[in-house]
Amino acid sequence: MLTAFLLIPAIGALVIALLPRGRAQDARWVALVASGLAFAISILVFVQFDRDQAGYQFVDRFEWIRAGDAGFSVQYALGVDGLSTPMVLLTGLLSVAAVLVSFNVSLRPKEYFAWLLVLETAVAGVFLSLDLIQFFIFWELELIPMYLLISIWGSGRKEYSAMKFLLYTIAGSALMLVGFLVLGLTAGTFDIERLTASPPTEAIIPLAAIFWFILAAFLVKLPVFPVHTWLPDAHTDAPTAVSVMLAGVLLKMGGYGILRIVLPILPDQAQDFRVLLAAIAGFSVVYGALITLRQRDLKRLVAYSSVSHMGYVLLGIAALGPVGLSGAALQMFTHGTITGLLFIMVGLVYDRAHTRQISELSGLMHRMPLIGVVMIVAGLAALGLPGLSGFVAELTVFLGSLEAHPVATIAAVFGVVLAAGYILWTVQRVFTGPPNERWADLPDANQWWERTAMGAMLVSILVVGIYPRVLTDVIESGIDPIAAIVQRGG
Amino acid sequence: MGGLEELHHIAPVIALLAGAALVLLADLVSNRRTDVQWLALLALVVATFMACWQVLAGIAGESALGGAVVVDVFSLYFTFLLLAVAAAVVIVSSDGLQRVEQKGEFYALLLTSTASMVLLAQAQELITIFVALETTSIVQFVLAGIARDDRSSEAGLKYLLTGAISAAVLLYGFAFLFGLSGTTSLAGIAEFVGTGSEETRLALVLAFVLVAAGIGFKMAIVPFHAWAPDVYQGAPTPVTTFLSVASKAAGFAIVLRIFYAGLGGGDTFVAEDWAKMFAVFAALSMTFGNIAAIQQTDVKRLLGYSSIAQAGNIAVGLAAVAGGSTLGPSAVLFFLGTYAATNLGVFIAVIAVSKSIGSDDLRDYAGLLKRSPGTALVLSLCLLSLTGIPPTAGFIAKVYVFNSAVQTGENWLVWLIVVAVLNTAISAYYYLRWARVMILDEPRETVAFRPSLATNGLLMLAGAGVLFLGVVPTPLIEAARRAAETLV
Amino acid sequence: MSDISEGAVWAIYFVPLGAAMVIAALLRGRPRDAGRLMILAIGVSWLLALWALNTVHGHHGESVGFAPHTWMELFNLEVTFGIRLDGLTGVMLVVVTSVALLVQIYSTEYMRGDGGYARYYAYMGLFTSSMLGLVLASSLLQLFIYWELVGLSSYLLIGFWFNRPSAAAAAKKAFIVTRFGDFGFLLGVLLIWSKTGEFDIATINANAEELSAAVLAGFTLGLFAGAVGKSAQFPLHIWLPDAMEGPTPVSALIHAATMVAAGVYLIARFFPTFEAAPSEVTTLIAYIGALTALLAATMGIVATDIKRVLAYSTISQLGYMVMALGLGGYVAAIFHLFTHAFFKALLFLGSGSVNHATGTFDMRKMGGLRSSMPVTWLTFLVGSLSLAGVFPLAGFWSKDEILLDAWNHNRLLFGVGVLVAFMTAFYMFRAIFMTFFGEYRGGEVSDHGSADEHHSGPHESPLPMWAPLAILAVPAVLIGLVNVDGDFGHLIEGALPEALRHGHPDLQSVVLVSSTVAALLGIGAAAALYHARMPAPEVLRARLGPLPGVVENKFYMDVIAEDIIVRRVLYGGIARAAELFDTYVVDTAVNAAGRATRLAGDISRRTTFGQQQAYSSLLLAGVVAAVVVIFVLSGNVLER
Amino acid sequence: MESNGVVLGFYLLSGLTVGSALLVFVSRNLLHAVLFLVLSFLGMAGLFVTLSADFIAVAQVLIYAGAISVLLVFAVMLTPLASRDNANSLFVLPGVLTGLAFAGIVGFVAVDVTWPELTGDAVMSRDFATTVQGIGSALLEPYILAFEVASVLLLAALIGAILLVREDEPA
Amino acid sequence: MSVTLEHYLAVSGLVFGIGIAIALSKRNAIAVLMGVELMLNAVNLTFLSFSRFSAAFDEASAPLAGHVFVVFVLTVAAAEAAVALAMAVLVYRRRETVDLDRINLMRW
Repeated sequence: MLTAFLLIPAIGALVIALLPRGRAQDARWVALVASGLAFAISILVFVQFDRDQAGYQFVDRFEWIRAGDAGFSVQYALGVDGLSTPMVLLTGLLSVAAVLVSFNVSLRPKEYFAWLLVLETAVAGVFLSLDLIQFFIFWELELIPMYLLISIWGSGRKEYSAMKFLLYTIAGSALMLVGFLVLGLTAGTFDIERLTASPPTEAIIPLAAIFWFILAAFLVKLPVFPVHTWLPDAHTDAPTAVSVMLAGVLLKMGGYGILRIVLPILPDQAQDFRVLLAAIAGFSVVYGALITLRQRDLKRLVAYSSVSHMGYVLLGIAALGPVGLSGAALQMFTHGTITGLLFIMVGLVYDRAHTRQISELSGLMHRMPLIGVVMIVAGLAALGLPGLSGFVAELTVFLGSLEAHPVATIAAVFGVVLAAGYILWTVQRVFTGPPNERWADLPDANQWWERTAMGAMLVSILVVGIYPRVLTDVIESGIDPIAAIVQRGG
Repeated sequence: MGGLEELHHIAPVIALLAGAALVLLADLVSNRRTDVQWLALLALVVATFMACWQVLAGIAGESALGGAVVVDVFSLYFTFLLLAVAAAVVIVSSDGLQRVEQKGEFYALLLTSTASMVLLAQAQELITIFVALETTSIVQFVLAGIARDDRSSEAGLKYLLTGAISAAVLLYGFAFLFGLSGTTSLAGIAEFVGTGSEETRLALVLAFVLVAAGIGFKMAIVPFHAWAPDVYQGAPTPVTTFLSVASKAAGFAIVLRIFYAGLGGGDTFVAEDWAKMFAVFAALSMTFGNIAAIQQTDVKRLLGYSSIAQAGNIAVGLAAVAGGSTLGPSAVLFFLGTYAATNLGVFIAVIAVSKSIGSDDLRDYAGLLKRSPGTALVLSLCLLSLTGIPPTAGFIAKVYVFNSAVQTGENWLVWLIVVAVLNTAISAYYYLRWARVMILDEPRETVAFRPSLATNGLLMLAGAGVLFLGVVPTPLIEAARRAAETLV
Repeated sequence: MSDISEGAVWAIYFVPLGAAMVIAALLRGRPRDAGRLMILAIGVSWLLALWALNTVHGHHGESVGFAPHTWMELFNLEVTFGIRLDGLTGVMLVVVTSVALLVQIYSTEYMRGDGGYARYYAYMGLFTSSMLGLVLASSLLQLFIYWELVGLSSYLLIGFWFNRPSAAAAAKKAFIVTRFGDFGFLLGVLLIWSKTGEFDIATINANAEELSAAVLAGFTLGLFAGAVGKSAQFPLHIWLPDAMEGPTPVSALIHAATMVAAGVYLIARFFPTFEAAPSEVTTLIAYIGALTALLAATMGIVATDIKRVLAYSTISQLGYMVMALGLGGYVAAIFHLFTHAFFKALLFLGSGSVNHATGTFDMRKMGGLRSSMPVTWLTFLVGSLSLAGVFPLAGFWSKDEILLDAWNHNRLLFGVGVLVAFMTAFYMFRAIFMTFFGEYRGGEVSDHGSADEHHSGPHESPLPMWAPLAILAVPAVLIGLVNVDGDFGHLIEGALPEALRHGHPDLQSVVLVSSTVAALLGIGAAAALYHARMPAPEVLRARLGPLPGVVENKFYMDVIAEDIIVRRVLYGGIARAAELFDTYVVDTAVNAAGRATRLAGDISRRTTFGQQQAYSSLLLAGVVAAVVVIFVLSGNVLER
Repeated sequence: MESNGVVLGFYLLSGLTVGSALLVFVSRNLLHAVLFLVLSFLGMAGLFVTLSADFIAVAQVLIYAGAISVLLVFAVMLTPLASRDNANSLFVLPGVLTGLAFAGIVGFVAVDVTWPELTGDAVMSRDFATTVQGIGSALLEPYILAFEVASVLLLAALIGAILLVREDEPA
Repeated sequence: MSVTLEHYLAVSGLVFGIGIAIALSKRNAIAVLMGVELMLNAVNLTFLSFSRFSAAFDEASAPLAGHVFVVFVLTVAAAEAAVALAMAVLVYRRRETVDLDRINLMRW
């Protein structure tokens, strides 16, 4: 089943590639069907996931690269646990949304949708992989579609941004490979499950070095200060759907990686560096929020707010307790939907007004009430309003981390105040105030695909906000073993 | 000894040399250019059959001709590799050698060079190694200069002078090996090294450094690399292709043979010395090659630097030395296999583009995707492979070679790998910039073009190979592993 | 009457919420139906609230136990939703639903013709339910959630006329300023959970004694920070005057009777914990309350906008309540909250009625409305008297209880209280004289209502508007009597543990006298200045030098908060520094790394400069270097 | 190697070889340099004789002092416009230093290493009286392949050399 | 006083070094070749002196391998010289110089 989840978008991409030239516009339908099917599978996985059973489920596994005694056996191994199931669901949901909001792409649509689907496969692969090398493959695989999507269909300094994204990620993940290889040598396997079961106690290089090698890649991806500067550029110049995927899913690969690989395999090092991590996290939250306040471009604003919000993920992780870790996992999911939705809304505004400069926009609420309302809801979710999903996640993070890192947590809580500042101020400047004649002719979100995408995201935000047990039960089953390992380590 | 019945051990070599002679003869009688090409191809095919027959006949592992040569999995691995590369070069040379008049001589020399490289892979005795190596080299000097224009002749002269000095250096090393061990056979040398003492250590060190330098020139690793960009740029592109793939592979083959069969691999008291030497060379190569390539706009010169960097990557496998282990060599072999497919793809595309638009300037690749989608796609794929991004062969190769280094359990190798992976990030910049130019930039001219059928076919084959090895690497890894195991 | 069932209590909360949803989903095109539905829904809630109060009364104000329901469960983090129904809750339920009901009725007329009529009722429903949820909450986190939702509804309602930049700005300001308080509140929530693993209010209160002083101080200060924000205490009071940008019924409901009282309610809810906390905390609370009361009263004296006068008055009265809580006057505070809700709602609705007639809130443009708007005039007078604390109106009783607590515990604060009582009477009657006496000074064409009504000068508002005024006037007069013999106190003290129940205190004549005198003096002074004009206020003002200017500028608090702290320090200073740092240091470092690499590329490719012998030199030098290094490192050459 | 004559011969011939080699370096005229080179080759041949390598000595005279020198003279003559002076390039210093370093390293190694060396009578007993025959049979038996390949090499070099210098046929 | 292996090796080292110095510092390509020839000569001397002196040989005839090696070196040197000459002539024809300082069409 997971293989199907992985393959369906890839097959979709292939079908799109094979479409005759004249039917390029059909690419979007193929993409919709493919991502929709994948989404359906992800829902199925989520529903059927046995919350009471520990370990990985729906495992597909075979030996992929066999090199005899050469110490290089790589498996194709897919599986989900309580940590990856929400991520899979998120991937499915956001992919559909990304396809939907791209329905009006007219520049080279075939390639566009094909790459979008490849991106989905790559990201899904990261979340599903149970083998370090396989994980790394998917991790790198995601680069190509992202790079192309930004640099072809983006705007502004798109090539600079795409290259920046690419080099950052490659440089970050380069050392990760070293870490993986050393782990593989030490444990004699790249299997994450087996590595987790018996974490190495020593290696040929200091375990702390391995820890930072691997962590570096994830911190870049999250991203946190000071390795975040690729994010605003990439987001600003990326097309809407790509921003959605980037903020919604790709950033999560960083947090996911820490939870799935770094913590269970190197728990002692995590304990050693927890204070530093928390400091980075707390600083990122406040720093990101402060810079967000200053942004004049809507998309850049949302991008910087991501830096701030992903700091919560790291904070939750740095707490190293079950609640904090769960909070991090929750925050990954909720930030995915919330920021994804925010990017969709910004994209819709941009589609219509052809500007993202906050100073040029005003009183849009009159012309596009639906967009305005959804944007405000998303914004409120982002600033942690109860009843919406962001609150649950942030609260859990804070509850988990206060004891361990009071200063960082207080800083992070203050970040919430700042979030209220930049979000409400933005809403005030863009949507409220007297209507501007210049925007008098702009239509509201009037296409079914736009409404569907908005609706789906909104539902997920509301459902998790109102009834978080939908997610928390699953996440608890996933975090439980990780937390147990980490705490044993301490 | 020396009976004719042992000649089947070098059957592919003989087939190639006979082919070379026939090509020369045919060139005299036939006026049609394609005839000699077909003939050269035929010779390669026959040689391939011979090699297949060697496999099937089960003579692997036998040495012959007074212990001069051996047929083993290692030699067969390189035989097939070299024959494939030569065949590709023969095929593309109809597009890439517009400027060369003497086609017959070209093919004959190409076949001769291939033959001596195959022999090199089989050789296990210093004199044979030396003679085969020099045959290869001297023929390649001529090939580099074969276009006889300013650039080509300059490339030939530079290559020749560097090669001559390297040969002297190599020979000096051989002389010390010979003097110390009293034999020219690698097995005999291995015996000596295995029982070697500290008393002769310095001489041994001097010898292997000299040998490494003499062959390092072939592999184009820093600091023996400097000729490569000039020669790559100046030589006709098919020759560059041959140099960057076949000649480099032969260099690695003979280095492996000497250091493993002759110097006893990782089991001797000097093993760590030369392992660390290669590690330093590898680190220098990668760093220099990648950094110097960043600002290049001539694609052939860029590929020259790139090949230096890749040689560094491969040399990681040379540094990955551990007692009784053949991980390093198997990584080298596997990397060479994927590198051959990848670099062939790149060069074939360069040849196709160069023929159609008459330029090797990176900026003229702008918008290639619109002008020749197939070429652009395969070239991009190969560039990804050179960078080491999945799902291409280059990715698996890099991971495999890095892993082999880590698997030795030596922590200084881990730091070498750290250098290597950081270099990967640097290399991404120029490889992907090239891909970006092709895919994203607006073309200066919009005239579409299509490479010739043969070139196109090869291109697709290379692309498919790069992908195939990226997704199903196990067979080649297995082959490389078995080949490496025969070394010790 | 039997005890109320849990389902019915929940219904108090859910019915308005459901109605709001129905309106949002179905009735956007049918505004009148929306209004009727909401009135019906809140009416139901009101009836149920009365039932609940009755039930609580039957239990002598002690908690009627309902088991909580698990909302979220993660490891040791269990968040429950439940109902805590005791005297305090019962009273609050009735206050909220009663005022809300009347405000809804009032709004049918006040908001008539507004484009956002249905939206208004949806927001109102959302607010009412959130407020009820807040009151009902049995767990601290649940309370916090509704606390935030109340803030949201307040944000929406203040910014109801979002095309006015001032309204949008005020809404944002309200939300963000209260968020600063919530920052503390949330930290308190986090702290208490970290230390006890509990959210349940009753449990926290019961075990408060066992916590360390530091934790208690942190927790209570956190809660108090939340209360400071929501109840507009110094220094976070600055949002409330601006919040008057919202529709007047909203101000009546939210910024007078209910939401702003939530802060007081919060402290009262955790009264046992506060009592257990170090005395410095409660002292601080008392002084903050007193300070707020005093400052707000001074600002109320100079305000010219009738609604702002009421807003400052609200702040001031909330300061009273907070001060009372700080002094341990649990009953007094809640009692004052209770009475204040009615007469302040009355006053706000009255100002809305005035506005409806004149189209302005500026008292300088009013005057002489006594005759044209008799009901409004009379009810407003009743409300003002009650607020001023004139015997025997409601405000008298509750204010005296506070002053009594002050007298018993802290004479300085008692003095402040009396002074504030004087000022309260003064500014209220200043408002009355400016509004209802003298000549009509023209008003202004309303920018929202239907302007054609005003052509013939101001006249009385229609029935749906004055009827609620009239109805509210009744409790404004009489409700104070419920605690004359301590019944009310008994009821709400049921929510406290036995040890903290004090029973009904005896009135002290000195308190009665001083407060009454203060009120009368205030009224008299107002009459002298603004009715008899001797001396004329302008003259007095000139004598006082710069002081009135400072007060009129709200002690420059807004300037300090918005211009200096937010705009200069935060936005222009820290955030700008961070942005510049990001652009010019972090990102530049990254780009510089790229540039350095390219430079290295240029340098290193120039090492292959075409001279063959250089290449060979390199080759041979490489050999030499390798040999020497290996000799030295492994050959032990140097040691020989 | 006890005979003083041999010792004296070694030093004389070494001096000749090294001295002429130095003169090749120092000489201002390229043709003079070639002549000194020939002298050095001859000295080297003499050294070979002291090592009992009479066949190689003869071959050295024929091939190096004869053929290769002639080739070099031809080369010099065929490039008339190129500077005849044996000038130094930009890389004198690195060249000389590297050369010195090499000589130093080899000398150090020669002295430092305890070679598996024959001395005295053992050296004398190694009889190279029949080197020609020995070399001949070695070439035909163990080294037959190298021998054949060398022929290929010569042929290829021949073809290559012709290929490179052949005048272009008029198109 | 006797002449030993060390002496010969030292001479060979000297000649090799001089060869290197010439090959690296003469700007005429033909002079460079001369240097290379000296280097090869030095190698030959090494081979022959090892043949003469080394005790590593286990059988009587084996030392001749050094001689055989030298024969091949001579052969290769001749072939190399021929090709080098041709190359020099070719370059000279195109460029009218064999000055390595000036043969730098391809650089950077």
